[in-house]
Amino acid sequence: MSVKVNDFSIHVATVNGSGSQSSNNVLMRAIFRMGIPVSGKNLFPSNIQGLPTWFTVRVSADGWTARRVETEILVCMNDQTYVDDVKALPQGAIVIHHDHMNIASIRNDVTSIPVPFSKIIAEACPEPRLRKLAVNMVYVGVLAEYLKITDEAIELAMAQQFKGKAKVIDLNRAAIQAGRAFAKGSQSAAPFPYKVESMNKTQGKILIEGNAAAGLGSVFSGCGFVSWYPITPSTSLVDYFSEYAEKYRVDQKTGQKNFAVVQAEDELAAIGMVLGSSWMGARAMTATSGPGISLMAEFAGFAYFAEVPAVVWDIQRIGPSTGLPTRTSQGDVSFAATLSHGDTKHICLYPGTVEECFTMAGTAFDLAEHFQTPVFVLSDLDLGMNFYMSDPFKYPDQSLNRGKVLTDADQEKLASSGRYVDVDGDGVPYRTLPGLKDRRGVFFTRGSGHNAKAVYTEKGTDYVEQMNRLSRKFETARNHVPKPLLEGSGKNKIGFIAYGSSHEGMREAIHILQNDLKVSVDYLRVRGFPFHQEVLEFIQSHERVFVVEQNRDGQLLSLLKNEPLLVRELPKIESILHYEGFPLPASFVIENYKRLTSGQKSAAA
Amino acid sequence: MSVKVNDFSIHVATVNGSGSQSSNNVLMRAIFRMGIPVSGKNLFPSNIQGLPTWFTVRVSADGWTARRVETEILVCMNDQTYVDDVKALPQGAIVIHHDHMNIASIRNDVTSIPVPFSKIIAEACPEPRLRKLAVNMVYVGVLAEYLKITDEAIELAMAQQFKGKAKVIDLNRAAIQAGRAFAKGSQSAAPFPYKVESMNKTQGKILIEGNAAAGLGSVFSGCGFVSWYPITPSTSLVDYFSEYAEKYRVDQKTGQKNFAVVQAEDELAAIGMVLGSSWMGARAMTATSGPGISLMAEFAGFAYFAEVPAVVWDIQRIGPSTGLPTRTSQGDVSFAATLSHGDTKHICLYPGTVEECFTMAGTAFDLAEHFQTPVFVLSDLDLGMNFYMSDPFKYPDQSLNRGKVLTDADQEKLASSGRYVDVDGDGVPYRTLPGLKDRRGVFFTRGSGHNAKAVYTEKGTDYVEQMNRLSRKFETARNHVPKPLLEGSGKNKIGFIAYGSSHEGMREAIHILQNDLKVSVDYLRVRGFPFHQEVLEFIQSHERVFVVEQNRDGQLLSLLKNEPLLVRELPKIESILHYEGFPLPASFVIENYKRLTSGQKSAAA
Amino acid sequence: MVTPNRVGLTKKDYFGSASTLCTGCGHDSVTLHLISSFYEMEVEPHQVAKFSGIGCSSKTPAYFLSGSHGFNAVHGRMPSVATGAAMSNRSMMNIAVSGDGDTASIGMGQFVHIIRRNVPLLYIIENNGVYGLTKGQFSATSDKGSLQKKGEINTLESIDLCLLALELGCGYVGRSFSGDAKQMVPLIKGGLSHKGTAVLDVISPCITFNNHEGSTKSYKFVKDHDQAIHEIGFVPSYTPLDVDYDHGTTKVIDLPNGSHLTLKKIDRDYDPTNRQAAFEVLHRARSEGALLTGLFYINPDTVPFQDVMKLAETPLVQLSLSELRPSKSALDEVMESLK
Amino acid sequence: MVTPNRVGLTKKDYFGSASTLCTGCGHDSVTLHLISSFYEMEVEPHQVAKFSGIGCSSKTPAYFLSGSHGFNAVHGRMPSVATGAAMSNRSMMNIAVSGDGDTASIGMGQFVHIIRRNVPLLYIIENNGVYGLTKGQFSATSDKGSLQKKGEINTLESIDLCLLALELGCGYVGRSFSGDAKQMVPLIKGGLSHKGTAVLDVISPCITFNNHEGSTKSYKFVKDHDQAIHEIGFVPSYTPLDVDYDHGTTKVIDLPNGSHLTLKKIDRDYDPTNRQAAFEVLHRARSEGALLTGLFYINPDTVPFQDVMKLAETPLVQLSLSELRPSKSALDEVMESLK
Ligand SMILES: Cc1ncc(C[n+]2csc(CCOP(=O)(O)OP(=O)(O)O)c2C)c(N)n1
Ligand SMILES: Cc1ncc(C[n+]2csc(CCOP(=O)(O)OP(=O)(O)O)c2C)c(N)n1
Ligand code: SF4
Ligand code: SF4
Ligand SMILES: [Mg+2]
Ligand SMILES: [Mg+2]
Repeated sequence: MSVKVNDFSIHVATVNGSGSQSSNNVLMRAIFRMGIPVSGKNLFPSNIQGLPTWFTVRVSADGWTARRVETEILVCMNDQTYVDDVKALPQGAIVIHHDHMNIASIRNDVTSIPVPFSKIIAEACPEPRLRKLAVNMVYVGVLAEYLKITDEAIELAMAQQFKGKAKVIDLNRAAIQAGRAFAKGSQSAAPFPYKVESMNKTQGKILIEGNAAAGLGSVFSGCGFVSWYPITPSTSLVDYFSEYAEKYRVDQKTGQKNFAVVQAEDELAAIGMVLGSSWMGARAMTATSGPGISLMAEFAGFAYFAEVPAVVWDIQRIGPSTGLPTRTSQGDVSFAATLSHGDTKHICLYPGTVEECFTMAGTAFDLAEHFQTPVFVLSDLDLGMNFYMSDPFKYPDQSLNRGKVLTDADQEKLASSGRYVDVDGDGVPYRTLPGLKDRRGVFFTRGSGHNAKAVYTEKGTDYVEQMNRLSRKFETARNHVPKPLLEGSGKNKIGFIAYGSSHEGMREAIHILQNDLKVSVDYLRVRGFPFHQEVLEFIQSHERVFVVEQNRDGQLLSLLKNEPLLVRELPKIESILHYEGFPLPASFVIENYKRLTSGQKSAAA
Repeated sequence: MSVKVNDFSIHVATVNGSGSQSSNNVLMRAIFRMGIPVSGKNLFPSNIQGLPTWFTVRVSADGWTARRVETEILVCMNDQTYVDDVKALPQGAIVIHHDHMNIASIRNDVTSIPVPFSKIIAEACPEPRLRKLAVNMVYVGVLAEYLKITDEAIELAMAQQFKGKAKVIDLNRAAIQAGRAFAKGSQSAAPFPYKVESMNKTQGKILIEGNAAAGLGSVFSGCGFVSWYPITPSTSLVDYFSEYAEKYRVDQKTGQKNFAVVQAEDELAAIGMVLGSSWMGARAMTATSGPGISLMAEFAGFAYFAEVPAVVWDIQRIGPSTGLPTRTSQGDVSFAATLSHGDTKHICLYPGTVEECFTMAGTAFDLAEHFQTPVFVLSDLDLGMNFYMSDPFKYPDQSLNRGKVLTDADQEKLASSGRYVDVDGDGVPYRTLPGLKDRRGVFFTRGSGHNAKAVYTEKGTDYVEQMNRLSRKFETARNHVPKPLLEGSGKNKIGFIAYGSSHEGMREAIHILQNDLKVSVDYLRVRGFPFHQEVLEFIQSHERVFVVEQNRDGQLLSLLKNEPLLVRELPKIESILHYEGFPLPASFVIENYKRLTSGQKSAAA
Repeated sequence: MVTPNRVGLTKKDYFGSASTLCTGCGHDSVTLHLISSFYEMEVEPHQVAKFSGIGCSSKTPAYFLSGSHGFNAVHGRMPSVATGAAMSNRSMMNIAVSGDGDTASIGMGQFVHIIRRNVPLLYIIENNGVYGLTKGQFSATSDKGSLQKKGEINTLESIDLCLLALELGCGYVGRSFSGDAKQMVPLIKGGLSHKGTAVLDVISPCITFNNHEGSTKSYKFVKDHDQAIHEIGFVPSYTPLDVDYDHGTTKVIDLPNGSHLTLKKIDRDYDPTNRQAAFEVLHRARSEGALLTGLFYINPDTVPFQDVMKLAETPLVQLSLSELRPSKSALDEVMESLK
Repeated sequence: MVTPNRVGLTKKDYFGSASTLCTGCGHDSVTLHLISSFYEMEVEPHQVAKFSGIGCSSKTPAYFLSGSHGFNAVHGRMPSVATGAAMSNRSMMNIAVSGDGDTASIGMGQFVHIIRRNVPLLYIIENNGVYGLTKGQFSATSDKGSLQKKGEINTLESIDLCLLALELGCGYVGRSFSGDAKQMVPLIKGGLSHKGTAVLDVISPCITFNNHEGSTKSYKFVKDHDQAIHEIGFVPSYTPLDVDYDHGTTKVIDLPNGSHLTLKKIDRDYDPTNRQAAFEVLHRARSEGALLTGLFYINPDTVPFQDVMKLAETPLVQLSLSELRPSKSALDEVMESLK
């Protein structure tokens, strides 16, 4: 058996709250530090301690970072799950496990490497109460030895993970070395079939979660006010915002902040505060997940109708209801797009990479302020809470688009316009901010009927006029949202459409189609709603289109179906839907592609 | 000019809170009592006193009860609006007005009949503080005289309106007689061009608002628990429920009630109480309007996922947001159908007549209990708050469908089944109620992940299994919702689809198309979602389909677009959308039909 | 009316659009008192932000200070909007008007939490014991035993919003009657001068749905039962305090903006800086069915939410891009740490 | 454990599924106390309905009485569900478990209103001062000055749920500590025997996120500061009351189901039927930073919501169609009136 280099996955099964997060991060970062592309997917329970959790490290010289279903190496630290975990392995996999687990009694087509973890840690860690945490470092050591991860890389990873805390590092180092020692002693004659070899493919790259990127992006795009109510998996976005803002947006002398983060009493209050802040003129945002989106429904309609900017990050998790709070999903796509009663439509963004989480933080504010409307940024648990490799983010040096705001200086416009007048023919009116002295520009913001001058009205004609302008405004937004991104020549007959965190799986699937199945396809990644012109054209110009989504009901497709330009195109569009809560693997796309096209082929044959 | 009999409209413009509601009801009921089909549309402001309000009485020997845009007789009691009101009249209309209003200065192609209302009422009503209210009865008297409404009919109407209160009736009678006397004295030689003549077309019929019918229907279908938060235009539904329940569901001896109506602190609490009650095993419902639907979003998803019955009446008004609270709309159709984050779908009913408000109250409970899911009944302000003529409602003598509920007696099923097991292959599981002794049937209801046995789980496969079963359940519901109703042979090329309160306008429009424009069309009234098989077939079997809705975005059509069977049919479907907040008039349908077909004709020519 | 105040504005400059409430509605009197207060306090309208929810009462902000921006939020959720606004522009003077339905039912959660955060604003509840705009249902402040227009008896205990505010640590708590200009105007001015959340529960009768015999929120009932705990006056910062106050009978309270409240004894000694005493007096009144009005409690040393949150003195909305966006080197530093 | 009680059930019959909370979490102790209470009260599990919201605390109902139906609602909105359930089947005994986040933040509105309605249920707040399930943010009951695990100081005033419940007219208000079985069990039994809403605020430390030095909700802090106001005992209806009670030191309170609470004096005289005294004692304790536990207030004569609403004795869910649907002649009468 030859040795596979820099191309395999490690699946670590542990118990939640046992400190395995640090070990896994050290493992992943050490490989990254050796210049090898790597990604980590954390599958954790909705619980603080005791329930099973898994972490998958994918090592890929070619830089594929999507989740893989197959695992080459399994580490079993969890008594509750190891039987099932072992059963799920492909043939020939390697199992590193507690020595009290009898792997052979489960399967004999996998390689069992029993490790006396308890014994090793008892020796390596003098303090009993620390052993429960440190034991996880032992498997890092075992793996490091087998896989040839260098001590230097481990040290760098530890320094970063433990922020240089020497005592903690010493403790963990001891555990790792003990693991290494064990592996060295027990290594068989045959070489371990997987190993890493230094490369330079991560040079200059960063490893970051989408929520960190989004929080950072918000700090750098002038966000002044954040209100939110904690909810998995959105909480870390606000935590990162606070962390970076506390560092870079506090007056060094006075200790005063030029931002505020308010933990609201619930999501209704969170979005309410955001509206109050945006109305005052600050850039304001909130972050939440499904249940919070439901609770924001009433205010979302208010903001749409009264035309108040707001940025809402929805880090999607599995619904309906509480659902599976720690599983990923794209299940709020259609709900967010028309959130609230009555006729409403909201601008939505679909970041697909951590870099886009960073840049779209700014785009969202620009669009919200330009169009004076809420903007929903639909990320998800996979993108938000897992680590992705990326080029460092570019400093955003363009100025902010604060939209059409009139001040006391704008005498002419104040005289001629009115709050809801379509002066420019693009459906986007001019607004003013509280504090304006010129009474001609002072108005009352309300969710009840108002005419172009912002005066209360119950006249049907005024209402229709305003609603039609809102439609026009939305139409204007179509070509202001980020364009879709095309991969492929654009001239193929088959087109795939996907969005958000499906990107990594899609990239890889397209590659496999092209290289292994020899099928040339185009792949368009949609990045915003309303759909950019080019999305419609892509569908029009392809013979067959697959829309890949992570929900049951084909939600993005249901939005596409409302596009008048597409009424004749629908018969050629099919859904590929993945909704079991784990990140989309390329293999799922391939399998479904085969399934959907096989009938066709045989029909053609 | 010939005299038009039993076919005209009277438009009364008054001030809100001035008591004109009683006068208008007496006017309408008196005509009804003469055996002539009549309908009344109340256009009132979102205010208690002082803002303009209008009431339109349509007299139609042929029984057309939809709103008409044209008015033959205008009564001007409101100084604020009479100029605009007069301007909006068709040529030749008659204006009965306060004598201080100068109609001639506005138009001279209408007939002005000045009436010294203040003087008349001062004489007829000795008590000054009652005059403000009673003055409105004067125009009833004037109209009665001109139109030949009999005193007998007026007396019957007053007896009903004022529930036999002699003093009030005397006062109002005096005002009416004074009006009559004035009209008699001032009648010109030429006969008044409109009049009523007794017929027998209202014999045995009732006049009722949809909300009264719905409240009554709920009382008669075993509803035990109602919780709601007041909101126009749904409040009267609960008021009527209470009124009838207080009368017929209270123990005469003990004064104890076998129902409870709880005014909640908001709509989140209202739906929460309903779920608690349904879960316990009672038939429970709430009534609300748009903003309440938004606030119920989170619990709606819970009920869908945890499978708890609930009946929610949405008496739609114009949104988004507070919108125009006293104007009618069908703007919540798509929002209610998929209310909540995540993949959700809800059964919806669309009553189109007052009789259906009565019967669907029961159907809603049957479906909610049978399918263990929330059912949204989408009525609207027009249907809910205006008076319609109807045959008396039939006593519902069939038993209730309480769905698949296991009790301690169901030993076998309790042993073999589980809360969320698809025992019967229809996606509908068996539930049990609190109080069950048999522990095999005791379960925990949660909005988080659960497997077929109702045990907490985070397993992707369990989740997918449950979500797919929910889809199957929804598919089963398709042919359990009320069938659509067809008018026409079904063999025409052109088909119209409409629903809810559009029915009256549609009926008339179809008649006009057939009789005046000589176009034969079919008209299908959709009554539920998911769409019954026959809805899909109707579309498939027509060459051109118009979907008539009272919203901006063509919401029902957007739901139709998700039907796999219709993907090839969409190009032939067009929307006719009326959303200015007034009830749909037939003329709007005709105009739009002409507009949409004129291009075609000329193209064909 | 036509005399300009020291910022050059006449009373008319403090008007709003014409009221569409019922003739005789208590809320319209509150509007008048607000107009007088702002005019007399010489506030420039553009420095004021107005907030409300939904209800007849919540329409009030449209009827005063048309020179101020106003935000008519959704039902019961105004406090959150006001919080976001106050945090974003701390230079504004904030006035919020709500109803008993808007506050004590659907708005209870947000009411509690705005007080807890001590967001600087004067929060007036135009309390009529009913839902006016939806035609007269009982609200949560309707007294037990009070009669509805159609004769129904309220069977639930009322919520006393002053006691609740006190319990939650509110630093300015008062009650008044819409018909009592003399008491209301100084209470409003004091509330507007306060640094944190000021709650003013104003009995403001609904003439259409709750002004009948048997109602405890009718004009007649309130007039018959209203007992002021002191005679309250407001002395603006630019007027020297009268040195002749009898300190035995008149208490003077210094407000943060240099103005003062004067509280003249009526029947009893009452110290509104004694929170415990406020509880006692109000609990006693409640159990006796007495209707007390006046300033129950004031804590002039309260710390507003912006200071609790260490917010910069400059309002957030006045910060420039260069202040809001950290430097390139900051981003570089972050990127470096992620490598 | 294996001794059956008089309804033939052993303690094990009152267990639920295995807890998935952190080892040492205070909530698991509350679970044990609940199991003991139901077992000792000899309640048949099928006669109990369990309710909760969302949070670690709200998972509790899964861990006791697996023979009872339970409803794990959405976050903060459990009181409404319990209200609807209680109205529909008045024969059930209702137990609700919530957290401080679930109750005092998102759930504040519903908490206030269930108390106001006096819906019969025992409402336990497992109060740890943080949001456990979302990893340790401060909750609204976190004391001002208390430290977060990462060192952040809480800058806002806490909400005292007992004082709030008292203010809202709650007829059974107590506080305890999850570690104090001796106090908690009688408090639970008393609450379950109460006719209206009973509120029990239980300090239940979060071992993972709020058990450090500087936290006022840690095991250590609570143990060091806990002052019981009396020694409480529960005497079931079938056990004759000990005639030897010293009436000078022990108060006996009769509960509606024939059982009794006995309150033995510790340091001070305390009469839990005196609402005013409860306010005073609790306000004083709050200002002194003292942590009192015990039964602060009880009103045994409280009227439950079902009676306020004149609900039939027979639970609604037990009514047959013929009782629920009025006769044909009733409909005819209505139709006649509409002609
Ligand atoms: C979410 C929502 N629910 C219900 C309503 C209907 N509604 C409008 S005002 C109001 C009550 C107002 O009562 P209150 O705040 O006391 O004001 P008042 O009219 O008595 O001054 C209600 C229930 C609404 N607008 N929004
Ligand atoms: C609408 C909604 N928002 C947010 C959340 C996330 N969430 C789950 S539990 C919780 C707080 C729980 O705190 P607490 O009630 O004190 O319970 P504890 O875990 O501390 O016992 C939050 C915010 C949610 N589930 N639903
Ligand atoms: S209904 Fe009542 S509260 Fe509303 S405006 Fe009229 S009097 Fe005022
Ligand atoms: S996180 Fe805290 S509250 Fe949650 S289970 Fe662990 S110890 Fe208990
Ligand atoms: Mg009110
Ligand atoms: Mg907690």
